[in-house]
Amino acid sequence: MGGYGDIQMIDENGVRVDGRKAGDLRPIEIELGVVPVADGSASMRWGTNYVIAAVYGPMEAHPRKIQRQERAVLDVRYNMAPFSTTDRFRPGFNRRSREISKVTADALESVVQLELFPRSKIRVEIEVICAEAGTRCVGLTAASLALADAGIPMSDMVVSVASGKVNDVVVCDLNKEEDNYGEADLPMGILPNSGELVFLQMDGDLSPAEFQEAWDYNMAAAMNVHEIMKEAIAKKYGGES
Amino acid sequence: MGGYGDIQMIDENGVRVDGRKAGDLRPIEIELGVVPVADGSASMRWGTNYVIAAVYGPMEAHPRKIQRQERAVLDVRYNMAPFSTTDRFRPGFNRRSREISKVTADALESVVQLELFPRSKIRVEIEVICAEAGTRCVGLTAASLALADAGIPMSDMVVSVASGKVNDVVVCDLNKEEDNYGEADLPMGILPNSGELVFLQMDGDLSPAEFQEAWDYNMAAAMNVHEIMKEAIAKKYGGES
Amino acid sequence: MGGYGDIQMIDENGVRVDGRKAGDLRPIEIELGVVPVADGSASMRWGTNYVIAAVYGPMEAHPRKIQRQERAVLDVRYNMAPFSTTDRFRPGFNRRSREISKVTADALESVVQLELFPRSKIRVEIEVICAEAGTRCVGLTAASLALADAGIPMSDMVVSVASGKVNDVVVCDLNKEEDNYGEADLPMGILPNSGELVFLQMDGDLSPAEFQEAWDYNMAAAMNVHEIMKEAIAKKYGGES
Amino acid sequence: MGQPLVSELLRDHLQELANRDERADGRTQWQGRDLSVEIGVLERAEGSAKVVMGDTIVYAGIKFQLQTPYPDRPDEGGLMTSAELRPLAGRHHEPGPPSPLSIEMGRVVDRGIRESGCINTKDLCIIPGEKVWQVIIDCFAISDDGNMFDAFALAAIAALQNSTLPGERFDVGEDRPLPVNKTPIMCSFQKVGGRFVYDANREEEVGGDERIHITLGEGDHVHSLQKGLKGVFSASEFAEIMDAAKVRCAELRKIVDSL
Amino acid sequence: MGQPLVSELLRDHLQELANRDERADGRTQWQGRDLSVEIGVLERAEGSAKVVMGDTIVYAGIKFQLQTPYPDRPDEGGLMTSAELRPLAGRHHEPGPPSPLSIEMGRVVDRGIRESGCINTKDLCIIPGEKVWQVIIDCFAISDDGNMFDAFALAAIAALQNSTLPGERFDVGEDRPLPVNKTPIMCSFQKVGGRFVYDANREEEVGGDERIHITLGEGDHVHSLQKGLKGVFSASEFAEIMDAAKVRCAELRKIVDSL
Amino acid sequence: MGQPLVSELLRDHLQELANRDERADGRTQWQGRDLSVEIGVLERAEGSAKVVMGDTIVYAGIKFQLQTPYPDRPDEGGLMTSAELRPLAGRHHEPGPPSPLSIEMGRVVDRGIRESGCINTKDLCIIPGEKVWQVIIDCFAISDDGNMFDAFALAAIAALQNSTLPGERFDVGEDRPLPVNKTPIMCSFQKVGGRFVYDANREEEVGGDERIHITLGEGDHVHSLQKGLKGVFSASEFAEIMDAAKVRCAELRKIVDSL
Repeated sequence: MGGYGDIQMIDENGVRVDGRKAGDLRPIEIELGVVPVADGSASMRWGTNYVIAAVYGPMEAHPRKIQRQERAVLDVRYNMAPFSTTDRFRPGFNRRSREISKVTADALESVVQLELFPRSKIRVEIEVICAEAGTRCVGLTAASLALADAGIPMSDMVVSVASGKVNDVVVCDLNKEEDNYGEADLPMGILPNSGELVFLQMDGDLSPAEFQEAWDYNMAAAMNVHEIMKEAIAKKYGGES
Repeated sequence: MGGYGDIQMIDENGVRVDGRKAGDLRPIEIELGVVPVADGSASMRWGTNYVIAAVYGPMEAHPRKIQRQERAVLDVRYNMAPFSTTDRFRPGFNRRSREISKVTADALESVVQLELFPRSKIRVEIEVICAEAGTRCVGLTAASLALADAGIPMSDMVVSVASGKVNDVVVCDLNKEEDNYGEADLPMGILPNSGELVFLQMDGDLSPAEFQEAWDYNMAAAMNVHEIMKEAIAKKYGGES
Repeated sequence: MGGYGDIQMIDENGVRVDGRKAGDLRPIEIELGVVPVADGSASMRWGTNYVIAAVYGPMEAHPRKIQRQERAVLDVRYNMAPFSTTDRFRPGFNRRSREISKVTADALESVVQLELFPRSKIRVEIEVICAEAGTRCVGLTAASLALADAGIPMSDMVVSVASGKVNDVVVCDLNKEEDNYGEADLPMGILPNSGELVFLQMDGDLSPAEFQEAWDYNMAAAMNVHEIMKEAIAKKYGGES
Repeated sequence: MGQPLVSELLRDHLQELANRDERADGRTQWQGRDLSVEIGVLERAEGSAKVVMGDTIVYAGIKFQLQTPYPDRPDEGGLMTSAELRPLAGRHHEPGPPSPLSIEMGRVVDRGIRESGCINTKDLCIIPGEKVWQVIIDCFAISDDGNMFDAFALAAIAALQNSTLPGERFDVGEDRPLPVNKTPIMCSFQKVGGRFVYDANREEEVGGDERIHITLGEGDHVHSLQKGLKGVFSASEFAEIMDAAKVRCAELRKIVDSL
Repeated sequence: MGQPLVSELLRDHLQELANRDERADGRTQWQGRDLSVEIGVLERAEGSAKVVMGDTIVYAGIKFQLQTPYPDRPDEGGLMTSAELRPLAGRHHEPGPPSPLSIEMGRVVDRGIRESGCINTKDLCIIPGEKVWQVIIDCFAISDDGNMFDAFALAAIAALQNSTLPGERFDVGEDRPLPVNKTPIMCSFQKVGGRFVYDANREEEVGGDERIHITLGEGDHVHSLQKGLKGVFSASEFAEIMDAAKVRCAELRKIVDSL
Repeated sequence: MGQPLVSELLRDHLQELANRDERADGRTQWQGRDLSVEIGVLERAEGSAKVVMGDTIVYAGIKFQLQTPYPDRPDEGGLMTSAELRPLAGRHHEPGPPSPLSIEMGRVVDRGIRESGCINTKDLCIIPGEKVWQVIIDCFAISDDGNMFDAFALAAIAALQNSTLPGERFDVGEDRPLPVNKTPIMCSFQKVGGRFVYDANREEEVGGDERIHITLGEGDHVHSLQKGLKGVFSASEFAEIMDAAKVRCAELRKIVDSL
């Protein structure tokens, strides 16, 4: 969080730089099956973010030393394409990508029914093609869609969204300027059916009351995003939307 | 190809900077057995190039995961010694060397009778001690001599040479200035007995007619180099030269 | 050795910058068991040096390819903590640390009764927390204390100390200024019971007579350090000190 | 160790098809897959293209950076091409540092662009001896069903021809289109079942032998060649694919030039 | 492959203890281990602390370097945190490049410090646009018996609050204390036997599930959160550990502020 | 896992030979192999030497680069030594990053040169505080039949003594010979069959124990020592090899100085 409180990001009518009100989400579009050679895949446009996730497996886990007798291992990679950011993003080792890969894996392991596939491996690949803000949330959500597209059983979908604080106002689903210059960022990964969490981070400064408000925004937003996800799945696979 | 057409590299009599005519090769000297601890080895002086190639094997392929049931694996490395260039060549990972190693391996695999040595490994090591121009060609040719010196059966030798274009004239066996400032470079790896190819690259600009001329230079040069190779082998092992 | 003979490091009375006479050691303090989760550990304060060594094992050697049928393998690492030097010491690969790890391993392998633990591994970890001069000597000595604390049988302890030459005077146990600006450095690893050596390096310039004098200093110093080591062991484990 | 066996079965199958002058997906020897090329698809890139060839999908994105020119070429900018085959794009793509194959792809695509002279590096000069543009072409695979070389090369030239030098963002003058003088086109051929075919799909790559990449410019000038993988070929085989390349490159050049 | 079995036995044991509201080492659910914090322990560092929590022992050392500020923030210095879990600190720590866990630790500790605003980066300016201080916090493990996150974070803030900007050594003015405005404190919780506990030891970490790290400042303001490892938790579980964190952070802040 | 067995057989064989005061290739304890030293053998290097000792063959090449001196030593140039044991040089040399052994070799050779003071780093100054020469010694193995240390060290000093500072190429004055004031010589000894021998070949290295490297200058001054590998030795053993080193170093110095 930059904490640059002097940049005006909400006007006197409570309208944000991209025209949204405090509680509004950015526009979201979902497409399934965008990587034809994968076992499952999905893309999400979320504001200007464009993220593709693909799933391969369950497949044989090798080398054998990574195998687990009683369950599948989940191999998750999050990566930014070199043209995904205003300044070219240099390929190669990157601590931020490693950490996001790890928390994404931790979140997905909490819902994927790994015990159904002993000794196997499931690969989840997340590529950020165009980045705005909240790519880790979009990536995690897209990954759960790709897993669904691959037919991997999960106890629930994961919906991830980040609310935060800008100009001392708590707002839902931070955009790029808000993420750069805001005062707090609270990304959460929510199971829409149970309301439980599998992912949580936070940076910045939130009073106890502000914290609760951001938390509630995320919970409500997750339910809305979940509806869009269900529609996309129904559109491809039929069933009630 | 630098494409610096304004540098004069051929005079009005068709004489090149090193005194050669368009179709001439640089002087070549071959020595076998220059690495006494290897199973086979050869060095080539070719102009100012000096390249040493050594072969180890067939030996056990390990780790076992690289083994192939039905044939030997060929492990080829091309490398420039740090003192081989005017500016010191820094040791370590190098994309150019990796690529040359790969195309050299691809060429040699096309002739080495790998199926005679199942589950084993043959190592081919190429070190450029002094570089002028065309080191990949010299390295590939020296490697086939080292394989012969090691007694590894091959369907044919490989002879490699690069012709190209300078000052709009097609010339045989580019030297350093011609390689740096010329307009095209066509290295080929030729089987002298069948006239077939196992290696081909090209960079620059050649009209269809120029292309044919450079191709023909390479074919003729390969036959000449092959004679020198046969002499060197005969000198060490006897037989008609 | 910097060889800056013009810096005055011994005064007219033969007193060194830290108040010692030519043959004196710096103050030494030993503590055993400083890493509670390790199988054995020791710390040494030696002048301003502070070094911690820990031992893990004997444990299963894996991956299996490092196993030796007839003896244990000894895995030794020497490392400088980032805050151990005046300018921050950047973590990561370091040729100096690799080399010191190797010579330390070579010295310890000469005394540890590895043949008692076939197919197993013993890990020795040396961390320099605060560096003055002679950290490789302190690290080697601390490692032999940690091995003793772990109950690993050794044919003898190893005591290591470095004497050298400053302002054309041979002195015992070089301190930081003497190490930086002196004319020679002779670190040795000595078995106090037999007087034999397991570690030897030297840099600089010593005439045959000076060399003998530095050698003798080290031998005498090793006996003194050994007494302090025996006291520390006796203090923890009882027995005559 | 079952892999070589499966591969033998596949090779036999492809050989039988070739004997009947057929291909696994019904194409003829020199026929390419369904193709689409879109430009302007990446919001953060200064030029971009998406190429779909059957189930092969790639992006190319163009980015520009300022750099100091080399002292011996004070008025010339730079060009860099990178090809990424991340594990997203296929079951067989491993994580880790760039594979030898992706390094080769980047270099082969780079050569075709560079050697054609389609970018005049002097057009990239801002202040001689001080500031020049570096053009970076990032080829990025989404779905690899074979022949990534041609997909990358096509996306790269399409993206280049439709990119904008971002003078304003870097505070070095106005935005202006990147000048691209030529349209080099790569066509790749793979030996499958003993004969070369154009635009091999993944199955043909796995069961095939050597591949040959030809980049041609206007007037059928040759700009770049590369033979990859183990395999022997004759002069007459090469003449045959060169002829096929001349025809196909001309068709593709028309598509790119009309975008 | 016996590992999962052993771990199941341990998990069952911890579950039984949790069912009886007990912990393996006799503590209560929100009770920390014996704690000591010492400062000024590293001769070569400009600030340092040693934290002992049961058998967990760590150092933090503060070093300063001069650097050129970023052009868009000409009057602000920098802050960097690194966490090293070298093989010295435990049987399970492998040699090699930094593990994902140590990278995560460094980043979580860094965030708590950075986001609290306890360091005003403008206080690190020497000459605007030319020279600023970079603060480097090196967290270094001596003995890992669990909950390195809290040990590192506590050592880091204690070391920071007692460090000196070495103006004289770098020839940029007099030595002066580093200004530190706040005392952010991290408390970590791990789910063990189906419930969260505070300050898990190594055994509880091995046999436990997800962990949650909470960094609080004055007035219970939240500065940083991080959930680690696989696991699901409810809003009410989170509310419960947030309450425990508020109590414990206040106690620890008193200890640090009194050093 | 058969390796240790073979090695035991070899060790036994070497032990028997030692018991009879013999060596596998017929030499006496302090006898070196046939030696040849050639200089000026590398066209692209500013100084070079080729050393052949039996079947051990190495090159050393000297290259120079301009660099900015360290602020605290404004009138001193630099010296760097690298030793490469690439897989060309022997069946046992693996590809990959520099092995610990090659790092050790580079450092041991470097020390002998550096500590002897044969290069006065002030002779490398071009413009104080601005430009100095860096000398780079690249030792490169062609065939490793043992005792690469001595081969590298001998090639290095021979190449140094016959190298030219390339002032013209770097536009900093005329070419001139590199001043080399001394001739440090390394002799290496390996314990084989319980006793030390000089110039061990590869077989003796594989079946031997510790090695000791001694670099001597004029007047038998000691410049560098290094014990490598596992092994214990006594003061009297050391005195014995030091005497042998004095004799052999003097012989080798004569050869180098006469080139």
